[in-house]
Amino acid sequence: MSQSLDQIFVSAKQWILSLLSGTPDWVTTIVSILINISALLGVFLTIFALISVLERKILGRMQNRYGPNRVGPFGLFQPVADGIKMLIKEDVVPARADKVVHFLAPILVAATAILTLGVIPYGRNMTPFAIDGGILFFFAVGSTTELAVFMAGWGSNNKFSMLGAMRAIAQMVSYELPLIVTTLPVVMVAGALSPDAIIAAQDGYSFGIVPHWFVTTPWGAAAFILFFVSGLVESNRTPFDVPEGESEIVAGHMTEYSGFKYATFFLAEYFGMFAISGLAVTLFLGGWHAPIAVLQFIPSYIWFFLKLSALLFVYIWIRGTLPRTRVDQIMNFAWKFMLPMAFTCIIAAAVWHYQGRGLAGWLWSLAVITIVYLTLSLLLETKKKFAPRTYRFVE
Amino acid sequence: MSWIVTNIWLIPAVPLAFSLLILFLSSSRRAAAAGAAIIGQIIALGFSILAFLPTLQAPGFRAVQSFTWFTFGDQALRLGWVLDPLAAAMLIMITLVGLCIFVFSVGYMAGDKNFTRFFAYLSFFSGAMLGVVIANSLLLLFVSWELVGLASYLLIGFWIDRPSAAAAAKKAFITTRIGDLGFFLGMLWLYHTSGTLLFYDNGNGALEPSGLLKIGSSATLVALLIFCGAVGKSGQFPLHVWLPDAMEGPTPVSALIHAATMVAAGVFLVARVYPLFSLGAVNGVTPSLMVVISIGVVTALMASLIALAQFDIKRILAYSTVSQLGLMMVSLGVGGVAAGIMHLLAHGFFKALLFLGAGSVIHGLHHEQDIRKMGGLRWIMPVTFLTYTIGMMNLSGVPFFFSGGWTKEEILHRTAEWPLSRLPHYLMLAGVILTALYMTRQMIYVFFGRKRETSDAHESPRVMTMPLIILAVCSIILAIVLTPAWPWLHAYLNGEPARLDFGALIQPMLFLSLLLVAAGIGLAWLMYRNAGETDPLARAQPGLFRFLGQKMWIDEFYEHTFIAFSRVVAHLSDFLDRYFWDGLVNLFSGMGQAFAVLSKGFDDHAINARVDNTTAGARRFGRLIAARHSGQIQAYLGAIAIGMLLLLVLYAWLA
Amino acid sequence: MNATAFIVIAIITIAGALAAATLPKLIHAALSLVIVFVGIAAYFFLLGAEFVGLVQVFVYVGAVAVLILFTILLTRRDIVSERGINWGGVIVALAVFGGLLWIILNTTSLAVLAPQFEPLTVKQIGESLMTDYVWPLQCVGLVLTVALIGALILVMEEKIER
Amino acid sequence: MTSTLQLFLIVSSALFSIGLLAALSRRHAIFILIGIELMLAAANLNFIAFWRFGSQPQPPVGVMVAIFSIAIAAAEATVGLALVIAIYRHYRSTNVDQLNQLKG
Repeated sequence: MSQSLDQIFVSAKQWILSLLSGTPDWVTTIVSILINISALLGVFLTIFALISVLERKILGRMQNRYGPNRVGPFGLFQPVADGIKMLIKEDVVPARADKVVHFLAPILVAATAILTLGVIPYGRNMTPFAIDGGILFFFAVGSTTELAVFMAGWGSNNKFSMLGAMRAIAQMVSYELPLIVTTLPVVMVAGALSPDAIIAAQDGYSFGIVPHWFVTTPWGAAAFILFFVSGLVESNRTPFDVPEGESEIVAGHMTEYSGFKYATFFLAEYFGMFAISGLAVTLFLGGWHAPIAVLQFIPSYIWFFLKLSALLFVYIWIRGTLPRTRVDQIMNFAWKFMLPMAFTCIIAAAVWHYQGRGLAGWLWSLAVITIVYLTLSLLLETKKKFAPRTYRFVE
Repeated sequence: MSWIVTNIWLIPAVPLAFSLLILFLSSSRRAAAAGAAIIGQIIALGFSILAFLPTLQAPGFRAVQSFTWFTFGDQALRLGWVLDPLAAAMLIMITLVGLCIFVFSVGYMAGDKNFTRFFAYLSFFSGAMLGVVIANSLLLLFVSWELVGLASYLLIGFWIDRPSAAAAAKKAFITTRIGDLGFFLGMLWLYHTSGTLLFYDNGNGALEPSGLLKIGSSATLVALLIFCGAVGKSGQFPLHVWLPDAMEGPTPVSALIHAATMVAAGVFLVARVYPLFSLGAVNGVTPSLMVVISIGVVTALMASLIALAQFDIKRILAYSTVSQLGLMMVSLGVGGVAAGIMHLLAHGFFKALLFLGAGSVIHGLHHEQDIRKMGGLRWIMPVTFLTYTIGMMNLSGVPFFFSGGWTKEEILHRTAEWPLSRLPHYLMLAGVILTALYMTRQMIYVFFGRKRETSDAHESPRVMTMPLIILAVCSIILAIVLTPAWPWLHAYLNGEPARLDFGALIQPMLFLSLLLVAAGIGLAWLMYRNAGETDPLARAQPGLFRFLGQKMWIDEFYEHTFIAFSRVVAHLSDFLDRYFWDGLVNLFSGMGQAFAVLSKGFDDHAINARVDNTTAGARRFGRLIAARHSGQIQAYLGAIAIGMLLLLVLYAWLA
Repeated sequence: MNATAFIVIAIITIAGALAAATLPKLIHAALSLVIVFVGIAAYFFLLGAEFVGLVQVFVYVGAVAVLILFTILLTRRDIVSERGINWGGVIVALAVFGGLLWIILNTTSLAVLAPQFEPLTVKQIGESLMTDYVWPLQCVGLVLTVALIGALILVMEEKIER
Repeated sequence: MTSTLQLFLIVSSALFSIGLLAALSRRHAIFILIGIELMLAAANLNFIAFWRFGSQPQPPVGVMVAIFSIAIAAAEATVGLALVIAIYRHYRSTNVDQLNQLKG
C-alpha cells in the first residue's frame, strides 16, 4: 500500500506514456519531457504563490501585525490578485535601453531557475532530469544567472541597474566558490556527482533513530551551514540583499522592469531559492529519506517537501530577523572565512572517511573543524576601535 | 633504555628551535619571547634529567648514536652523539644554570629595547653549548664550538651602539679564533692519523684502544693542537685577554657564558679527549700534560694577582674565572679529571651565582660597576648580600658546607700526589690565599663599610633574587654529593660505585687549606677594613699595584709585539705592492699598449674596410625586414594564418 | 546521431559566431559568444561527452563570459571607431576556411559513422584524472593559480605619487 | 558520401575561420580575445569529435585534452583580459592599431 502510494506519480506517468505505445520513439520522449516540465511548473508555481503570501504573513506575525488578510480566506487569494495586477500593468521599456538585451534578460533568468530545478530528486524515482553529472549541471546552469543579471543591468541603461547588477555579480561570483566547495565533501564521500547516488549514500539509520544524513557528521553540519549561507547570498536574500536593497539602490538590476517582466524576475528569484534549498536537502538532509526508520511508510515526496518547507521557513525567519550587511562585509566574509572553512570541510570529510566513518572519525573531524574555526575567528578578530562614523558622499 | 637516550639530539635542538621562533617574533612581543626562551630551557632541563636517570643505573654508562653525514669517495664522514656521565652532568649543570640566568635576565633586561633579540641569542647559545656537550664527533663538537663562539660574539656585542662592546666582541672573536685554528689543525691531524673523528664507535673510535693505537706517537702533537682551542675558549694564558674585556656584554651574559658554561667548554674539551693527552703516560706524566699544567699554573696565579688590583666588580669576577679555569686545567694536567670536572660543575653554579649577584648589585645601583663607589649595601640588599656571601665562600674554598671548598680540596689533593714535583701544589696553595684575599676585598668594598654615592640603591625584584636563591641552594646541596665522606659525584664521573667513609673527612690537608683560607680572609679583613678612596695595597706598593692594575701590561705587550709586528709586515707588503709589483705590472701593460697600437693600425686599414661594407649590407637588409615589423598584433596574426594556409597547401601537395 | 539536432545546433552556433565576430557593439558580440559556447556544449552532449559539455558551460558561460563583460565595463570609456570592413582579414579567413574545407572533404580515411560505445561516466573521468592525468592536473592547477595571481597583479591599481 | 565526422569538422573549421576573422579584422582588443576564444572552442570540438569517432572502447584521451584545454583557456582569458585592462589604464585605449610600440 505504502509502496504504491510512494510511487503514485511515477505510475501515473508510466500510465500516460503507455497510452502512446505504437507511436514513434521521439513522440514518447517529447511527451515524457513535457509531462516532467508541466509537473515541475505546476508544483513550483503553486509553491511560489503560497510562499509569497505566507512570507508576508509570517513576516507580519514577526513584526506584530497581521499581514495580508483581505483577499479570500486568510488572505490566501492575495497572490492571485497580485498576479493579475502584474499582468495588466504597462510594460515600460526605457527609451535608451538596449531593447534586445533588456527583453532577453528576464527570460534567461527564469529559464536557468527552472532548469536548475530539473535535476533535484523529489522522491524515490522522481528525478525529472536524471543525468550522471547532476550536481555539476546545477552549478553550470546556475552560473548562467550571473549573465542574466548582467544583461538586465546593462540592458536597462540605468546607473542604479548597472550598480545593482555589478554588486549582484560580485557577490554571486564570490559565494559560488564556497557554495561549490562545500558540495565537494559530499561528492567525495558519496563518490558520485549524481543527486540520486548522493541520496542513496545517505540511506540507513543508526539505532533506527539517527539517520545517516550527511548533516549528522561534523563536516556535514559545517558544510551545510556554509552552504546555506552561500545559498542565501546566491538567491539575494536578506541579510545579503545588497544588490536590490530598496533603501540603497532602488531595486538594483530590476529597477527598469515593470509588469510581467518584473514578475518574471520575482518568480526566478523564488525559484532560485527553491532550487538551492532543494539541493541543500538533497546534499545534506538526506533528500526524500524519512528522518527515523519508523516513519518510512510516509511517501518520499512528502518528506522532501516537508524538509524544503522547513528550509524555506528559515529563509523567511532570517529575513524577519537580521539587518542588511554592507558590501565590503559580505566580500570579506566570503574570502576570509567562508572559503577557508569550506576547504576545511573537505579535509574533515577526508579524515572522517579514512578513520572508518565511525565514532573516532566523527570526533577527529569535529576536532579539525573546531580548530580551524577557532583559529580563523582569532585571526579575523577586528581590532578596529569604533569611532564616530564618517560619511563620504559621492564625488 | 629510555627514548631520550636514543634521541638525545633533542636537548640542543629544543633551545635552537625556540631561538629561531623568537627571532621571528616582532620586537614588541616581549613576554612571548621571554616565555618561549624559558619554556625551551625548561624542556631542555626536563630532557636532561630524563637523560641523566639512565646514567645512574650502571656505573660507566655510555650510549652512542652515530650516523653517516655524507660520503665522499670511500670516506664516510660520520657524526654522532654520546651520553655518558660526563655529558649528563654537564647537561644538567648547563640547563639548570641557564634556566636561572634566563629568569634573572627577565628582570635585568626589563628596560632594554632589544629584549626579544637578547632571548633569541641566549636560547641559541644554550642550544649550541648543549651541542658541544653531547657531540660524539670532534667535527660536530667543533661545529657547536664555533656556534658557541658566534653566540658569544653576538652577546658580548649585544649593545652594538657602544664602541667598547663592539671592540670587545671583535677581540673575543679574533682571540678565540687563534686558538680554534690550532684546534682545527689538530682535528685534521687526528683524522689523518686515526681515520675517524668519532670519539666512541664500538671499539673503532679515536678515543678507544684501537684508535689510540693508530694515533701512537703523534698523540702529543694532536693533543697540544686541540689544547690550543681549549686555551682560547677557556681564557688560558696567553689568550686570556679577551675574557675580562668580554664583561662589556650584559651581566647575565657574563654569568652564562663567561663564567658557567662557554669558558668551561675548553676544560670540557680536554676532559673529553683526555685519552689523547694521557696516551703513553709514564707515571702519569706526558709532555702534553706538562704543558697543560704549566699553562694552568701560570694562568691561575697571574689572574689572581691581577684580580687583586681591579676596581670593576665584574672584572674582578672575570679574573677569578680565569684563575679558576687555570686551576681546573692544573687538575686535569695532574690526572685529576674527575676533580677538574667536579670543580667545573661546582664553579658553574657558584660563579653564575656571583655574577648574577654582581648583576643584581649593578642593577640596584643603576649600572654602576666601580666597587669604590659602592659600600654598605649589606642592609639595603639583604638577599643579594646573603647569596653573594655564599658564592664568595664557595669561591674562596671554605669546605664542609660549600661545594667549591670540597672540589678545590680535591684538586689540591691531586696536585699533592703528582709524582714529578710539588711545585704546582705549593703554587696552588698560594692561589688559595690570593683567592680568599681578593674575594674578601671585594666583599668589604661592596657590602661593608660606609655608603658611598649609593643614595638610591634598592633591592632587586623577585624575578632576579629567586634565581640567586636557587643557585645558592644548589651550590650548597651539591656540597653533599662532593664530600670525601661520600664522594658520590666523583664515583659517578669515574664510573665506579660510591662508598660511604667518614674517615676520609679527617685529613691533615683539609686543615691546612682551611687555615690558608682563614688566613686569606683574615688578612683581607685587616687590610681593607678601613680602606678609603685609595686601595691599601696601592698605598703600600704603588708600583706593584699599577703593574697589576694594568693587567701586567699584557695587552700592551701584545700591542707592541704581535700587533706591531703585523703592522710592520703590512707596511712592508704595501711597499712591495706599490713599488715592486706595480712596476712589473706597469711594464707588462706598457708592452700590451704598444702591441695594441700596432694592431689598431692593422685593423683600421686592412680589415675594417671590408667589414664596413658587409655591415652596411646587413643594415639595409635589416631595414627591409623591419619595415614588415609593424608592431600590429593583427598583422602578425595574419602572417601566422597565411603560414598555416601555406602548410595546408604543402600538406595537400605532399599527400 | 540526431541529424535535426545537429543542423539546428550548427545553424545557431555559426550564426552566433558570425554575430560575435561582426556585431558593432562589444556587449552584443560578447553575448553572442555565449550562444556559441552553449552551442558547442550542446555538441558535446550530442557526442556523448556530457561532462565536458557541463564544464564548458560552467567555465565559459559562468566565468569567461562574465569576465569579458566585466572587462568591457571597465574599459567602457574607450569607444573604438571601427575602420570599416577589413578586406585583408576577410580574405585570409575565407582562404583558411577554404583550405580547411578542401582538406576535410578530400580526406578519405575518416570514419563515416560513430561506433557504438558505452557512455563515459563521471567516475571514469575522475579516475583518469587522478591516475594517468594526475601530473597534467597538478600543472593545470598551478597554471590557474599563477594566472589568477598574475591577473590580480596586472590589474592592481598603480599607486600614483603626488 | 560525406561522413558524419566530416560534418563536425566542417562546423568546427567554420567556427575557427570566423574566430580568425574576428581576431584579424577588429580593432578592439577584446574582439581579438573573443576571436581567440572562438578558435579554442573550435579546437575543443575537434578533440571531442575525433575521440567520439575513434575506435571504441578507448581511453578518454580526447575528453581529457578537452578538459585541460578548457582550463588553460580559462587561464588565458583571465590573463588576457587583465592585460587589456592594464593596457587600457596605461594608454587610455584598447585600440590595437595604436598599440604598436613593438614596431621595428
